[in-house]
Amino acid sequence: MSQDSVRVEQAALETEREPNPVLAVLRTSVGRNAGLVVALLLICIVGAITAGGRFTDLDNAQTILRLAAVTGVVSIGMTFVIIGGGIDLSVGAIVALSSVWCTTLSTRMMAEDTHWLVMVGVALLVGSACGLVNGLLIAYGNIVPFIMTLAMLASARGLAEIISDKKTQTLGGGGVDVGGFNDFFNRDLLGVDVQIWLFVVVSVIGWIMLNRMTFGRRTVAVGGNPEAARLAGINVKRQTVYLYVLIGFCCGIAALMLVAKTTTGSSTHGNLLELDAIAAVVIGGTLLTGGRGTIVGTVLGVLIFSTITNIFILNNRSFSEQSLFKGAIIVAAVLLQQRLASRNSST
Amino acid sequence: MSQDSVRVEQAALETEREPNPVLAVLRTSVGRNAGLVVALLLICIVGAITAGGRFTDLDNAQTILRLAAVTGVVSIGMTFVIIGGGIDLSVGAIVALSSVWCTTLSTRMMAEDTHWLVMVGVALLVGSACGLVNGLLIAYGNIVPFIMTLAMLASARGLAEIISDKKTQTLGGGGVDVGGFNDFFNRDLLGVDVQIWLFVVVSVIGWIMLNRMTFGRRTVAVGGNPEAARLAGINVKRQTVYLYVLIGFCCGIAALMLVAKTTTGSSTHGNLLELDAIAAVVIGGTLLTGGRGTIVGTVLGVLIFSTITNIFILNNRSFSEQSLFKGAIIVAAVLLQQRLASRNSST
Amino acid sequence: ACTSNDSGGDDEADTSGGTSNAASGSNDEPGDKVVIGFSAPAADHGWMGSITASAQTVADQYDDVELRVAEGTNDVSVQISQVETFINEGVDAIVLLPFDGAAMTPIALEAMAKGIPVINVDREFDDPNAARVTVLGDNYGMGVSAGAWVCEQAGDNSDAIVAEIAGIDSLPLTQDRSQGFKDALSECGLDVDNRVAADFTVEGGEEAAANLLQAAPKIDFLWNHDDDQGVGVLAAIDNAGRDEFQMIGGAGSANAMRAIQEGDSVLKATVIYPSTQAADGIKLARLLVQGKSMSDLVEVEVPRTVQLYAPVVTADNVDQYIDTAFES
Amino acid sequence: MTQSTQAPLLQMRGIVKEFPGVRALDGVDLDVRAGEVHCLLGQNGAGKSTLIKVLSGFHQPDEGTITWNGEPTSFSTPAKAIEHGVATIYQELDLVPHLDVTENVFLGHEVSRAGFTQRSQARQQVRDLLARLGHSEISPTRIVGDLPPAAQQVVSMARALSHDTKLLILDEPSAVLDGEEVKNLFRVIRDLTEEGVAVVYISHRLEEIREIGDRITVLKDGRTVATGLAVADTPTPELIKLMTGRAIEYVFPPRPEEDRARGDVVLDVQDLTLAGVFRGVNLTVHAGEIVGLAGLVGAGRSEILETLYGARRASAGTVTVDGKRMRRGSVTATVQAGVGLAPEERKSQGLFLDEAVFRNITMSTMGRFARLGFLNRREERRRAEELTTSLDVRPAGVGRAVRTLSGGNQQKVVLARWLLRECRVLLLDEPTRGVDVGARSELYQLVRSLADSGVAVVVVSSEIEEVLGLADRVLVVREGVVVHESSATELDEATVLDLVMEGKVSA
Ligand SMILES: Nc1ncnc2c1ncn2[C@@H]1O[C@H](COP(=O)(O)OP(=O)(O)OP(=O)(O)O)[C@@H](O)[C@H]1O
Ligand SMILES: Nc1ncnc2c1ncn2[C@@H]1O[C@H](COP(=O)(O)OP(=O)(O)OP(=O)(O)O)[C@@H](O)[C@H]1O
Ligand SMILES: [Mg+2]
Ligand SMILES: [Mg+2]
Repeated sequence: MSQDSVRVEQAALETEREPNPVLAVLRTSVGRNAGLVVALLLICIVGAITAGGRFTDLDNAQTILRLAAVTGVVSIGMTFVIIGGGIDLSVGAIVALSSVWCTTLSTRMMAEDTHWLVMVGVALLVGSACGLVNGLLIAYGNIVPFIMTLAMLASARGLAEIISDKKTQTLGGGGVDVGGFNDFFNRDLLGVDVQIWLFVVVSVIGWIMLNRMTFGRRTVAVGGNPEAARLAGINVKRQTVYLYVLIGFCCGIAALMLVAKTTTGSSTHGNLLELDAIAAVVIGGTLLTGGRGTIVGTVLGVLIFSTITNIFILNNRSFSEQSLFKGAIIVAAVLLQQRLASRNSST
Repeated sequence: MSQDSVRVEQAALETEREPNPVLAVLRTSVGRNAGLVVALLLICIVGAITAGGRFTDLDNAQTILRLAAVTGVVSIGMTFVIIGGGIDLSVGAIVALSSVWCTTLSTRMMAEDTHWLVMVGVALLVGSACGLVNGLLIAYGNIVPFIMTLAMLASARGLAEIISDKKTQTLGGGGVDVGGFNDFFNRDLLGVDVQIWLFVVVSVIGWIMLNRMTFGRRTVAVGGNPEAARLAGINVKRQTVYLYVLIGFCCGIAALMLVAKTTTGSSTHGNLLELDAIAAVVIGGTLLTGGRGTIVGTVLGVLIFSTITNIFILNNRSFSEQSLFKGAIIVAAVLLQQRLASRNSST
Repeated sequence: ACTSNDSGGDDEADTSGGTSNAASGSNDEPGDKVVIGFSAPAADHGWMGSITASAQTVADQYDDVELRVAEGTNDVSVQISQVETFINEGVDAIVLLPFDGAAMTPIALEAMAKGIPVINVDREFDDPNAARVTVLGDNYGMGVSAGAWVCEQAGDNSDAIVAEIAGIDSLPLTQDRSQGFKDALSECGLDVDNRVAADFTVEGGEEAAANLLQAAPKIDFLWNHDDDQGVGVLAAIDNAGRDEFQMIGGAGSANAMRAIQEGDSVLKATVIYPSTQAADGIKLARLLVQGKSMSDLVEVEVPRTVQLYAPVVTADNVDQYIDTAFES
Repeated sequence: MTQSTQAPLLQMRGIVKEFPGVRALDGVDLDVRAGEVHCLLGQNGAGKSTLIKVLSGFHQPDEGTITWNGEPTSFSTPAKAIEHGVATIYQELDLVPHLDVTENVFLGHEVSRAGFTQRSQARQQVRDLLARLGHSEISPTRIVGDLPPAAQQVVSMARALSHDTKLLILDEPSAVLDGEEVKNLFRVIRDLTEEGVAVVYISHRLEEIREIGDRITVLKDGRTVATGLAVADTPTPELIKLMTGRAIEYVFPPRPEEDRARGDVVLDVQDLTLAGVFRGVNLTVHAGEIVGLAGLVGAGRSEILETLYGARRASAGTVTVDGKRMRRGSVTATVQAGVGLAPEERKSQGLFLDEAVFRNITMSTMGRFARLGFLNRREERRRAEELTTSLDVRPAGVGRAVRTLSGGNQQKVVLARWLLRECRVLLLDEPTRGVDVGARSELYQLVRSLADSGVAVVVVSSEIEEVLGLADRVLVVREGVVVHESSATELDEATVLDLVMEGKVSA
């Protein structure tokens, strides 16, 4: 509680002043997430010391970002869902189903020379449709999100396995112009991988939607106090449905990224992605009870996790040591974030 | 929200009358969980129809209960934690660590003929200690339970792997009298396996603690309105610590049960146990936001999941179909519970 | 790991396995109806999927075999429960690929005690009496084969940089493979310079490889434990534009063999880890219950242990293996 | 009163409490003697609640000393304060919704043996306490979340009495109570003071102070402006002046000419029924008219408003706004048609506590500040600032989180939301609950001027005086049925009381 109220007060203070918009935005975001930024920096310093040039290398930065991208895109969607008072455990399964559906069912039956955009469309559609089912049953069927998405997790994975016959689907079995697809998703733009750009674009759009659009405002309202939102005339159920469709859509994007990255669709894609995404969102400061959270925090959360993984691998540490320390680092990062946030608010 | 208020009203109606205590308790529990009872019955009917005598067999009932026992013991602890406004993702890892610790570190260094109760003590101690760390950092370090226990999950598993060197530890390497241990935990009592008795005993104690002791009432208060609890003079932080120690202790019991069942300690024990336990608790009607929940619901939730698993085994369905249907069954059970609960309250 | 275990108390197990009966005519001729229970870990990757699929296929070939397949699981409690259910049902034999061999030992012992022969596949129990027959792949041998191949390729370059991408690190089989690899490498003075673990999935392979390539700017040889995750590993290698090294795979998927056949990727070889082990287990279970023996052997009983060989497949001999390889 | 010469039971000196950006208490002094009712007065945001939270161990003061029974003390936790005999009933209800009445009363000091709760014993004690409070109809086994606010207030009272109390603090206890209930409360307070218990009483209803209070301390902007005033010697206008710094004509705005008020029918409710709560409610409100609903707490007035607003699904009847029939149970449609509701429980039903004031205000009008879904935040802030200024919300600053505002100021924020929307119909449920004297008369003016501009207003209030003074027409609701309807000028307080209690005018 005390932590919570600290945040509230701090937020209150920060929204007070508002000079130059861009600067203000930056200052607010960094201020609010000072602890995370410092934690990330510390982790990077450790990386630079232990792994030297291999860590500070630009290529390595790209490796980290590429690693972060898929989880990142899903985490942005998860941020909305959690702020809106929900949770989605089915993201990994939806990613798997989208990846399998777009690499098998639809594409294998297509005529030659179907444009690869069809594949993209299918993935996004399948993701959104799963989200729609989640959303409708949660909003209108009154099923607790945890249970509903757990059920979706089981069902979507099962369906993905049936469709793919549990085999890894390599791209390019059907008529679709796979070359175009691969070219697009694995291209470099200004020296940066398209996958990373996608993460950036999704984050920026997410930030704008959350902070500058009615959609985000409604999401916060619905998560913060659903009863008050309803009495204020907001259609809480519809907003809830939108939120799950949104995360489903993000899963579709993530599925495409994975398909391009691994050149396969598989029912094992996105295994335990839900945990990674939720962890990134929560470490980023979003309240699991809804009503409060930031996109910047989520992005930092995703980066912290993927940087830790990267450093451990660069240092050739065993997986067990990695998990032992990961726990400690997470705790340290959170404590740091708290201390810095409360200091910020008292000045 | 509406679902919630329905439950509240119903509960209000039921607590009004109170003739014979035992009968009243039974009636209240069954009434409140009518949907779950009906769902379980329906599932059993499906089992009886599709698998016939193989399902209705007494041995099969024991098989189901034995399967339920380990998850069940942990779920009882989880019920307390969730009612108290928390969550514990580290249960599986703590079970693994306890199992490994009690089968290696301590016992291998023991002198010959050490009593097997020492092993029991070690497992319970390790579990409780992990819980204590969770509780202290959550209560006094103000770390969100989700993140703290996620960190514990990583660390405890990592530590378990390091201690066991990723090898499965077979019982009986050291000086401990393993025979006594095995005899105790695998014995039959009145024709029923000790493991099942343990589940029953833990459930009954849990029910009494939650409903008849100040400990349980304070747990509800801490989860339902922490501010009010604090104002009423309850030491909210201390209560929070107790809750995590309690679930850690339950993990210790579960670890012993697993060790006895498999004659091994292993860092892979209890994999994804957290999901099973949370799912059972939530399907049992405990609010994930805290402040409300029942032990009977949790027990029913555990039984529903293990019965479904059992029926699928009996029916020889393909894996993928199973998970596809599992999702549907979960949703159906929840909807049923809702409808019955609201009907109950309107009569 | 224990390799040979001479008969201690297996006489009892034998009698429970059916009376011996010298095979007359083909073993494939229909015999008494046999109900076999089958349980394996979750089919969450191609090799394991193929294990179950091939078991099913073989069972379907026999009219006298009824196969009961339990949902694949990575939870020992659930798997124990599955075997319990088989015991309750009174199946004639149980073919068991345990998630964790040691952990499944007590329940297997119980089945044997109840007179149901258990055929242990791939991951070994830690009590020889827990299984009537054990069909083993050779995880340690797989590592040895891979290591020997690397040694051969490296010749006398004792500075060669060797990297390893393991499977799920917490599994004993991964430990065995790595140990074999290490032991074989040390024979020619090499060691593993970089090692990461993935999780047997394509996605995990991609992630692990991307990071590994970053960690090791120059590599000479790379052993990847599993061809399933290998698809992702190759994708990451492609992405990074690296081709200075030779890679050897594991398990032997059809994908990998095709790549070896084409020869235009870094993948030059793979070590087979047969995915037909469970299918062999089914066949043996049938023979056991029907009291037949392996007709190519003189011995009148089904042997206790069958260990499969882990050959290295290269461009030279790939034609020989590609037909039996599993599609991942 | 008998021991008034004795040393004070409680002495607070120079108490300072700062919140980020606000100095809520800036050197407050307070003396309370055993056996007296000490009233704490002050405008919304003056620091009353903060002061008593310091006293009850919820907040730690930044500076200042507390002397209890002649000894310097610090109440470091609520538990400590309770131990010393300080029992508090907070402004925000502080009960645990899913526990029953007994458990809430004994929360933190359960009747137990070896950790086991002694339920029957505890229930008997609660029954006695409730009987003492005149509410033996509340069952000790009811789940508290199901009780209406008034009954919850009684439970809070019972909890306070369950301790061995030397000082009882009541922060606006009468806000959720109607006239009868308040009398009952005063009876209990008198019993307590007889026994030597000291009471600190906070209320914005000055007539209550007159009735029950012995001495008064007035706070303004976190400072003590007067302390130890004897109630008997201080005229009301002087109190108002001390609190607000100005004189206020504490009257209702004049009603317009009868016929001029009657515009078209804007809101038309026919035979509205909610099974088990109220039935057959007919209500027509014209543009420019204020209709009041009077009744006892629990009569079902809130439910009528909520049902016609669509927040509850009516079991029968129709609601028409501006000639357009409303879909049952759809708040969104009703709001779109131009209806606004300021709900009874602002915290749980009206506000987003962690959000900025301006976001709370624009919540129902967001579309107006948006183009293609993008919000114009500058405009939002500007409009919100206009409103908060005109309503005198303190402290100013629309970027502040609503949680940090005092109770009365939070109420103003809810009203501002609907003012901004320029509704056709405004439904006000207890609009002046917790609002101070100054703001209250401003609010009356505001409601009247809204009506004058053509808005149809429905007001529910438990203060009969308020209903009669503000409304043009009054409906009296009793046990879910409208028992009387007439022009406000034809009624007086006694008549309404009779109607409310008996359902008919007693001879
Ligand atoms: N937790 C908090 N954080 C920041 N400011 C606060 C907090 N609590 C109270 N304040 C501020 O302290 C001042 C005093 O508030 P308080 O609640 O004591 O007023 P009050 O006299 O009780 O008013 P009302 O009559 O409206 O209840 C107000 O300006 C309020 O905004
Ligand atoms: N003291 C009480 N104990 C139990 N139930 C009560 C009590 N008071 C009211 N109720 C129930 O609550 C319902 C209506 O309560 P509510 O408080 O909403 O009415 P109201 O007329 O709006 O009163 P308010 O003055 O609080 O706005 C009624 O159905 C009544 O049965
Ligand atoms: Mg106040
Ligand atoms: Mg009301």
